[in-house]
Amino acid sequence: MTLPLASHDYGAHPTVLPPSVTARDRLQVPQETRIDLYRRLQELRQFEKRAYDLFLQQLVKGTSHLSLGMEAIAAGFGAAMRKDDYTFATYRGHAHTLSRGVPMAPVLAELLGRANGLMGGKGGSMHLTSVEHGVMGSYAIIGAHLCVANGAAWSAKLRGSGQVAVCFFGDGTTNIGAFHEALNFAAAFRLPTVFVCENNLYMEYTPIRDVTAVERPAADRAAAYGLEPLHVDGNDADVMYTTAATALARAREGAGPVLVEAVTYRHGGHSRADPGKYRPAEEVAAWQAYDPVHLYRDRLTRLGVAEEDLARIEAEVGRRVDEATAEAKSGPLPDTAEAFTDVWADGGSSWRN
Amino acid sequence: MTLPLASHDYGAHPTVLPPSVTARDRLQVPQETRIDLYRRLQELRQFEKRAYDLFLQQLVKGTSHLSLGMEAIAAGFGAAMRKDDYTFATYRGHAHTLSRGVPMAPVLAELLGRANGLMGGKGGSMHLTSVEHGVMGSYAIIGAHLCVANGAAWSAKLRGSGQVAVCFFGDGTTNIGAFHEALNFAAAFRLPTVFVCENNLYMEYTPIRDVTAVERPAADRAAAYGLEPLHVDGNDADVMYTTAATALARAREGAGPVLVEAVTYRHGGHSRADPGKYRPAEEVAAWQAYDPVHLYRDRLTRLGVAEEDLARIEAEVGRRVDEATAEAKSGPLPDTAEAFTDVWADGGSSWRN
Amino acid sequence: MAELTYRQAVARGLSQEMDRDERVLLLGEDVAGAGGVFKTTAGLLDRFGPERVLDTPIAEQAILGAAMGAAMTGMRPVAEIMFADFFAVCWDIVVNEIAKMRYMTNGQLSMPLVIKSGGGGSLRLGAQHSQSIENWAMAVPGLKVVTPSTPRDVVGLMAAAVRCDDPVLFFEHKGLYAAKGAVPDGEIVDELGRAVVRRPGRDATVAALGLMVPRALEAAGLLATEGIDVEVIDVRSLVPLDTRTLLSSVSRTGRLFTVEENPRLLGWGAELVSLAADECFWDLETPCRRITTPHIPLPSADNLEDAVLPSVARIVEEVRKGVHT
Amino acid sequence: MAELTYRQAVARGLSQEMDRDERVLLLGEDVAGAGGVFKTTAGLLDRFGPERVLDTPIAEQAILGAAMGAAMTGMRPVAEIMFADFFAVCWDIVVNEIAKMRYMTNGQLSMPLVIKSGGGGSLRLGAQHSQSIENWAMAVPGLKVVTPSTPRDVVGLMAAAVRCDDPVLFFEHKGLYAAKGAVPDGEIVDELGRAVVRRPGRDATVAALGLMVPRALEAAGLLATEGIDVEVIDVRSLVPLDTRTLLSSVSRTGRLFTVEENPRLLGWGAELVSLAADECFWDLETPCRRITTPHIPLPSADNLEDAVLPSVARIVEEVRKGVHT
Ligand SMILES: Cc1ncc(C[n+]2csc(CCOP(=O)(O)OP(=O)(O)O)c2C)c(N)n1
Ligand SMILES: Cc1ncc(C[n+]2csc(CCOP(=O)(O)OP(=O)(O)O)c2C)c(N)n1
Ligand SMILES: [Mg+2]
Ligand SMILES: [Mg+2]
Repeated sequence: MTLPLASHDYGAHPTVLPPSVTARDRLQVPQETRIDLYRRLQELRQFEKRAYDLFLQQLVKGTSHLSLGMEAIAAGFGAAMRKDDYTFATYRGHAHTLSRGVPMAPVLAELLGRANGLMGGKGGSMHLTSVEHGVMGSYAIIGAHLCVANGAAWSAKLRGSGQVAVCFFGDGTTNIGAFHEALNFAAAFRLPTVFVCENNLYMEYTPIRDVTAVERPAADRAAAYGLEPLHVDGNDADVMYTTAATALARAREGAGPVLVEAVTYRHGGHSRADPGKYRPAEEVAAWQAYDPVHLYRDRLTRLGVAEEDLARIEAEVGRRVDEATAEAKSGPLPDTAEAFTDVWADGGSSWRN
Repeated sequence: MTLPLASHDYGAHPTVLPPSVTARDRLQVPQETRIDLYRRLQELRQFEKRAYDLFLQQLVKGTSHLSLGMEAIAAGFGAAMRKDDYTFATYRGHAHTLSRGVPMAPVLAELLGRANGLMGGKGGSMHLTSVEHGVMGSYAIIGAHLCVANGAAWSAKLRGSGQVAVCFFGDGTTNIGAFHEALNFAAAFRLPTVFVCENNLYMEYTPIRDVTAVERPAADRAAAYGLEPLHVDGNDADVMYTTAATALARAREGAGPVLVEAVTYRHGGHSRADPGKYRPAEEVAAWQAYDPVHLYRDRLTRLGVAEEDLARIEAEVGRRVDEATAEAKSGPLPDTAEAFTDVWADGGSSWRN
Repeated sequence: MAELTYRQAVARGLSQEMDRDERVLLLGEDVAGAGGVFKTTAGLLDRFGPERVLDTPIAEQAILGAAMGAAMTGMRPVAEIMFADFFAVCWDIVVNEIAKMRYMTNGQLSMPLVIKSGGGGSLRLGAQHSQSIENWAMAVPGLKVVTPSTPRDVVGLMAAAVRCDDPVLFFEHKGLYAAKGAVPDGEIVDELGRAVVRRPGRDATVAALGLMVPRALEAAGLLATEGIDVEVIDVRSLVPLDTRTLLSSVSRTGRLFTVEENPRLLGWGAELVSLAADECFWDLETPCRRITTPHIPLPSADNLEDAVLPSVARIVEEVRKGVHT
Repeated sequence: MAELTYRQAVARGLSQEMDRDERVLLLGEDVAGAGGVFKTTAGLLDRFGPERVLDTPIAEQAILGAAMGAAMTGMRPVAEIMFADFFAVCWDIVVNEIAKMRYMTNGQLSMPLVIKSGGGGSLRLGAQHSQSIENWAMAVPGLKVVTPSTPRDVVGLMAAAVRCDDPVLFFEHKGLYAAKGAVPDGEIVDELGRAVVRRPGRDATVAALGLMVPRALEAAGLLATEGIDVEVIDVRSLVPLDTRTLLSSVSRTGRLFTVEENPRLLGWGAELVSLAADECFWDLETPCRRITTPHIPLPSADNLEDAVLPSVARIVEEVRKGVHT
């Protein structure tokens, strides 16, 4: 991956130019996995676009953070993870949730604040959780969930279950204390935690480079925990799939944690309110041109997948997104009594006798 | 420095064997500085011994954490720092406080909880502070003061004062989140902060090695902040003095922060209540044999300082410790009205009108 | 006199103080280039430059540590903690260091700093981005705590906070950022520790903070039509607490209601009620009542959030019921 | 029946539960090899092995994160935060994650964990190692909060905490570690949310917690000689709160005094007084009074610390004065 520098108001920042991705056509990924990866990319892409549309229609409440442009990471890990592995996501967690097999309708319904939402409307976009699918929560305060993922990994190790805990977080998260505590803890106790930094070059509005002592915010910290630096192209689903498969295998066999830095870019702003104007137009354009969905479609075409097969997948996904939208929209508002349930294990919220 | 491994109950840990220290006789340290360093070593040693005696006499209240065996670091930095530089110390801060020129009597009186104590009895052993001498506080909760030191460094930079903030902390502190936040912050903004890790191989009772992903808890993290690893012999006052002088000069001229790891050992337990029995006898013995005070005395003798000059320094310091003890003991208890002062800038503690 | 939004008033207040005193600095995540994620610091980078207005890494301990160290050595920093909920990641620096340092050092160190933060609910942001935590801060000796409810007060209290030699936690209410109000021209400086009677009344004292102030006022208007004449006090400052204004009102009306956004247990109203139950004991005609969010985390769905935050309707109902006890 | 110290009782309680349920784990700084810096976990490493008893780095966020993640996935961890003051360095995981996760996920995740910690003053450890912060925890929905005052209760409440499917903050009082008391043989399991009347009385209710319980009892003994018959209630559990026992006592005696070690503002007593001032309003004969540490950080010198923590003499004086108001 070449990272020539472009400059803009905030300083100098790397822009990925399309590398010779054709060389990656030769990566050892089975054809059916590739089809699966493409389906996932489409799901994540089309879902997020729909979420954005619903936001424009003022149906999505609160905030939401989309993964448009970053889909290859969730697709690759989703395809490589074992059914009982654990996912720990952030507020930018739609893609990671869906990629574990959580149906779209309850996720959309949660964004709309409906009773048929994934958490009945009590969590919202930033806290998607589906324990049944191994999605152990989406965490909206930077840092904590890296430590929490370790706990699930520790428990898996004690139970000898072979499960791995995979924790996704952004570049900005590498500068907070909990990152350091979690990485050292995982390494010291050789926990099966895979830490995945989705480096999209920006925190909310500030470029990561302006406030970070090293060039590669995660990879350049790996050695501080006795780990290998893994710096990969987060826009290439095959790269992400093979990276995920290797990392998971290593963690699963007891070799301790893995730290992956996947470089990517978000097409839109940080959250619903942000048009993302602080980024230079050429930078955005360069990354739009290196779109993970298009890149992968081109590869599949080169590898002989028929245009009509690809189009069928796209159309199918589109239908499912439409159906999920209809289902979500038809959900009733939550009963207000629900606000008083599940504070405690007894199902209620009483703090007195 | 050779660090062969010794093993004990808790795992395998490095023991420093006396290196060929005679080679260090040739370090470029002026003779008068060497005399000054020796005086400081004696002050710190004799003071801490007295503090321990007073503890045995049940006159020292609360807790106290001694630096016996670790004096060379405070001596070296104390001698190299500019009068207006800032010191940020921990609960193990007697030596760093004294080495900035704070008189012994108020420090001892503070340990005794007397009105003539350095903070009038309101802070205690763990919070020694003398702003007048640049001692900007001793901090008893691990981590925070690394961040605070940055603030003083930032302010110095903005004021163009050329001051450097020096922050001392233990090996165990390198695993807490604030360490990471502070180091990155200092490096990102090129602050004149010198971070000094006093690696005495142990946290309270647990060897640092058992819970740390890397061998050298500070030096092996330097690269994560774009810094050079500096791993030095913390028991050699000349090494510490030259290390300090170089680090301070670099920070002062605007080259950004410096991270020093000084390897040392505490002769006693972690705090007053701890006999330190968890350490293997051979390890303790090896380090006792590598005592920073004896090592330095031997060097001065080799360099031609007369035995009687050394003895005079020792006796003089002894006298001053005795005088300080008498002065501290003669102090009255604080007036209980003092408990209600200095919560607020108006001198009082009222929260209502 | 200008009509400003609450969010504009924050920048106006900061600007006023940064103009006056070059030791005043501003640091936080996205406060410079982006002008703040809530746009409360818009324009300050251009006006005061990158030395005084600093975009930081996501590292709240580093941010507050830097503010503290700078305050100890001659500066007067204003640090932003983006959402009040995030105080939890740097609570140690706030409560164990900033709050206690002057005391522990017997007055050797001064801590003239402000920590500004957006708190409060009503924006459907869920349990981790909606908390009102003024009560957390009130419980810690050594911290001053203010929450303005109008654009004018934002300016005046910010100025007072910046000029104060003690650490002040300055809570902005996210639900008020878009609210507009008249702000007089020229310098505005309030005094910390002064509550304001927003509406005089004889039958009951209603003490409110932040977003609950407009709600309490609206409720008072409705209650007036029923013949219940309520005095609404904007508490504004929890520490120092204007017990003179508050308790004299309670003694006069014989009734106290607090309207609090925080969860029920140990909300700031518990302190006020405890004070009234002690010092106004003989004047009370009916039990003191706290109108609060129930003791639950905040849900995100709009109808659920509306159901649990104190609403105008709930205030009306509780006061009516309480007065007729 | 054995005579145990309070610190031994902690290990006994943990042992009882770890024996019973192999999902119970223990982690924290120096809890294994050293048996805890307060020796409250002595012998557990030998008995349960290094897989279940873990010495951690100094990284409180990592510790509580590990406990939380393990609790979410089938374990029942007990984590130690050495001094209660250190909760501030990991407060985010406690209040924003552990406390809210069940609610935010609509009941999908369970949080059966205990965080044990040594709190409280009287040991001359100064402002950063002496705090009583039960009130911080009480203010956060989703946390249960207990503080035992006797060795027997240490065992019973620890067992109840470990068996509870909700997160429990278990505050040990450092000033009581050396105190001895009789502990019955065999399994002891208490119920969370039960206060205990330690001394029945008719003239006033005195509610106390932790180290303040023995002091309140001693004060009650002295007051009895003056003809003031005080009921002393050991609150034990702040969440859930045994309002039945507490408020019925207040209604009966007509007077409430709280004895709190925390600083004055928003101590746990403010909640209790607010409840009493509302629900026992018509029964109160004199104002409710809170006997607390003043709103200051704790000083380290022995005579200063003694002057500010509620003492037996101060309790006697305040109750005497209050009863005769
Ligand atoms: C402790 C904390 N500080 C600040 C925030 C506000 N915040 C939310 S997302 C974000 C940027 C995160 O950047 P990054 O880690 O790169 O993730 P990205 O959003 O780019 O995926 C910030 C500062 C937060 N949620 N938590
Ligand atoms: C946040 C926090 N956690 C735990 C402690 C308790 N504690 C005090 S000193 C200490 C060991 C520190 O070890 P190290 O950093 O190596 O310093 P040393 O005492 O060896 O000089 C611990 C765990 C603390 N003070 N603060
Ligand atoms: Mg990012
Ligand atoms: Mg150490």
